[in-house]
Amino acid sequence: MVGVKEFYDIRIHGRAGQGAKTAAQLLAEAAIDIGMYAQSFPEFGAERTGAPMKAYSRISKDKISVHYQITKPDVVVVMDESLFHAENVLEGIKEDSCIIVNTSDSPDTVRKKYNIPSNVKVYTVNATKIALDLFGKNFANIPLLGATVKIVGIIDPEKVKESIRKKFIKKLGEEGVNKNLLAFDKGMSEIIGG
Amino acid sequence: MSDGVVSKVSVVRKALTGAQAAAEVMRQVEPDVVAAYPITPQTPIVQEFAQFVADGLVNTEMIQVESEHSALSAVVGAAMSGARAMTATSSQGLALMWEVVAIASSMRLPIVMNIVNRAISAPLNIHCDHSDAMAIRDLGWIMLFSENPQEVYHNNIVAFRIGEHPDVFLPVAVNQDGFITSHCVEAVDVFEDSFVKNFVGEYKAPYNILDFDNPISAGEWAMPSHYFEFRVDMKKAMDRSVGVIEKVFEEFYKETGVKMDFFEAYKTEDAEIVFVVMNSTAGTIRYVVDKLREKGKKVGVIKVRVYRPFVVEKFLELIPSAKFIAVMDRALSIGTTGSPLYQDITSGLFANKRIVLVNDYIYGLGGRDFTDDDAYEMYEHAEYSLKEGISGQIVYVGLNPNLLGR
Amino acid sequence: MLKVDKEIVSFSINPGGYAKGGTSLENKTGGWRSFRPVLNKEKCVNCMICWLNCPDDSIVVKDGQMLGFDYDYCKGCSLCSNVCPTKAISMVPEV
Amino acid sequence: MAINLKQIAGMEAAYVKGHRMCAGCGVAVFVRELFIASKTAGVDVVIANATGCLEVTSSVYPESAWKYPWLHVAFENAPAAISGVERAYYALKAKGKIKDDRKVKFVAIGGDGASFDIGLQSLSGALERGHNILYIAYDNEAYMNTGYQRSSATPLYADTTTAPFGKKIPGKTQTRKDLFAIAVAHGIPYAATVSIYHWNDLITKIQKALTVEGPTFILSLTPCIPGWNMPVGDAVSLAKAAVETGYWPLVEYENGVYKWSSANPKQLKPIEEFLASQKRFAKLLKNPELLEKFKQDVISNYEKYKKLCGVA
Repeated sequence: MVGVKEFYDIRIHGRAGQGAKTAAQLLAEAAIDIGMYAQSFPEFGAERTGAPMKAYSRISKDKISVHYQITKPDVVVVMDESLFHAENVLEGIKEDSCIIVNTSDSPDTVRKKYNIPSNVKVYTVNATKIALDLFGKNFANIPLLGATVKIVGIIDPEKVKESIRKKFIKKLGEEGVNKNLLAFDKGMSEIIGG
Repeated sequence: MSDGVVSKVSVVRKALTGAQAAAEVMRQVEPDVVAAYPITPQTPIVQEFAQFVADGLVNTEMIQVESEHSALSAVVGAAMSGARAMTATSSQGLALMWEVVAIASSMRLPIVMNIVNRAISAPLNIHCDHSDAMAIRDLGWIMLFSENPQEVYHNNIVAFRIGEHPDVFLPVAVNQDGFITSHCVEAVDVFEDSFVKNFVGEYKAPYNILDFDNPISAGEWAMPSHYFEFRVDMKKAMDRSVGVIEKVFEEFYKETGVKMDFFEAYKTEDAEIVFVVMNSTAGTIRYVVDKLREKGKKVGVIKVRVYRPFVVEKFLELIPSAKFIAVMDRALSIGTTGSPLYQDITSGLFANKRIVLVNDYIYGLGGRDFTDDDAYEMYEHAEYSLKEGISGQIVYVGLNPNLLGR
Repeated sequence: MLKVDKEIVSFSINPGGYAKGGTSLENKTGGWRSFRPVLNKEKCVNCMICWLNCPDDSIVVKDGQMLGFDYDYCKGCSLCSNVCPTKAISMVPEV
Repeated sequence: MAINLKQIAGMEAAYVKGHRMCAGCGVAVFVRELFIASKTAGVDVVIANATGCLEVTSSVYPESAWKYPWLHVAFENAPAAISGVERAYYALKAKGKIKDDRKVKFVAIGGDGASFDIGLQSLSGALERGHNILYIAYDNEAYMNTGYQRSSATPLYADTTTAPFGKKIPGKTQTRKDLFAIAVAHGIPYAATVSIYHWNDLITKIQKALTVEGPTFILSLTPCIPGWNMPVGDAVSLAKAAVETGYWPLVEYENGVYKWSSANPKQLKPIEEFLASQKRFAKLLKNPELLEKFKQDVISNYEKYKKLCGVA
């Protein structure tokens, strides 16, 4: 586990419809479940499915009083490599920040490709492949959530899995939930870099 | 913010958005009638509640009306029938129902309405500011503002007790910031249903048009011989609400350990520079006040929880050392010296012969994000203004310099 | 001296402006009349068409008999006279 | 439920004297007949009244002419307001807070301005939602409360204060909006047109509209003395002429079927009998070309409804 801090500001870059908002929300719900404090909110525009968007999570051991978009993220999650071309995903990134990218490439390749500063940690996970193998569709948000939980470290993965169950059991049933839990585990175990 | 008093009430911590927090109270209170129309960013409140109705979790008649004007009209009809009735809206929806907003308070109907604050057109904008709520501030509604989903929850519970009190009988608007609060998931301590039900109590309508044996006519025409008195009578009810709010807050504190006040002061006792702010930005300012205090700055913040009635005497008690007040308005009054909150405060200062320097800081219009950096910048400006003796300035925070003309 | 806000506590009006039903009886509209209806008992067949059509409920009826007019409220519109099938009601100037 | 006038004459009025309607007002006659219908049908009513003549003149604080529960909110929202009252009634009944078991119909009433124009959306919404309401449009063919301005119910070439008959523009140049057709298009179970002269037909129809479950609709022609600019005391006889000349066809619509009322004339009288005493048509009557167009409009509407009713 990498998590050492008392709080994390997490910014997820995705495209509308990819489930970034759901992932951010599941993170916050799980944190609240274990007695921590959290916020999660999406950024809204006039854009529809496919447009680049951001979702945010603040996770903290103390009460959170601020209310604004995350401008200096501790963790940036990039749900789709093409977003590097669409948005400045590195905006506001700090020395001790880290970035988690959904790609088939290695962290080193990603760092070189996008000129990521050396003091920013780069992690990669092929969440798309995990999703395609399990669901036959690119539902990358759950494996990425697993990867993020592993990196952030201060949230109990089991709690996140409970949140996933609660959220999806009505819609997806037992089998669907189990697939998502498996996707989550795979995200946790397959993330590399640092 | 519980400080010492242990809640007698059992509490479950839930991850809820501000919209869900409002819907949660609606579930617990089970109003007789809810009429609503979808509008961003209010929609999740009525969606959530519609699901409660569909699932049979509440015993409420829900009317899916064809406009906000009809939403509040139906709610007025229901309230006049002795029912506890609610609605929710935002921005253009509130603008469309404005006519009925005035009627609801003038007919003295204790309706509770959630307003998810959003900018008004044009240009079309769905994001947060307080222009919508400010346009109804003089219409006789009690107006509560909420910093976060937790406060949305608390405000909604006390709203019934305040509005429905026989000394008051006025509608209550519970405000929260569009998206920033309405769509933000946070930890909310939810009371057990039975507590909320008991605290809110049964609604006893003051007048009821469904009494066939003693029929009344409601919504009469008043000639110049009577209209004036009706307006002043409504103002008197608003005045009486101050005492009622004090009592309800006190009782709420005793039962739950949750403290609420008209103005919630933070580190203002010795503060020379005091920010005044409403809704979600209050927390950001408190965070920045802490940082500035670490640097030895004498700064504090007052959050306006109860905007109507605006009891300026209570405000003045909280700023004994203030030399400069930085009023933060998330709305822009066009054609006068300052925006709504600034006007409320400066007129109160002047009338009470209290001379303090004041600037009006306009921020966050149309959802322009207001960050900690913006707050530091604003503080610098306030500090400079105090040093130079500057007052009465309208200052914009977060304007895009690239868009400024020459 | 004018009263200041703080000296005023309340008013003897119904909050919200509701009224008790049926109280417009207080407002006698007979003064509106410039012509008054007069009944010719001999022509009247008690068909009650006048009673039905009187906008001001000012036809006095008892046990199926047309007795005359309630001049406290009758506005003198002559509708009764116009609808009367036997021409039993005539309009005469008020004096 | 046929009415024997002799038996009911003298019954207590539910809309009492002392109101401030014009002397000889057709709307006041209509309201009398409405309450005869509700009392004889054994149905109690709650009334939501749109802003307008009827509302203003009946509710001057601290008095009220209404002996039934009555509510006024604004001009354009009586259907929405009555929707709230109706849902509140059933909600409170379900919770045991209202205990009586009287038969109740929730009635919204408005003039043509409130019904055809500013409140059409609210009316449409209420009819679509299927409330147990009766909506009554008392149609005097213009905004009479504010001084005889044109509405979408104003007939062709009528002289009104906002569409005056001038040298260049001959009054209103558009035909009346067919609100009856709009109401029926909502798939409601019952709708009817009525006229205050034909009281038996009117009362029977309102009794039905009050007893049929769900949203029902009544459109009533109610002559306005100052607005139509006609002799005081002629309200009822002009309502009669409107039917006899085919200007105002009396029809019913029940569960998808149109019915031609027996009170319609066997043979139409000349339209001039309806127009002659109304000064709003004085200039039209002097213009044979426009008068011909007016007649064609009346006849085409009359024939349209005859055809819908399957009458040859």
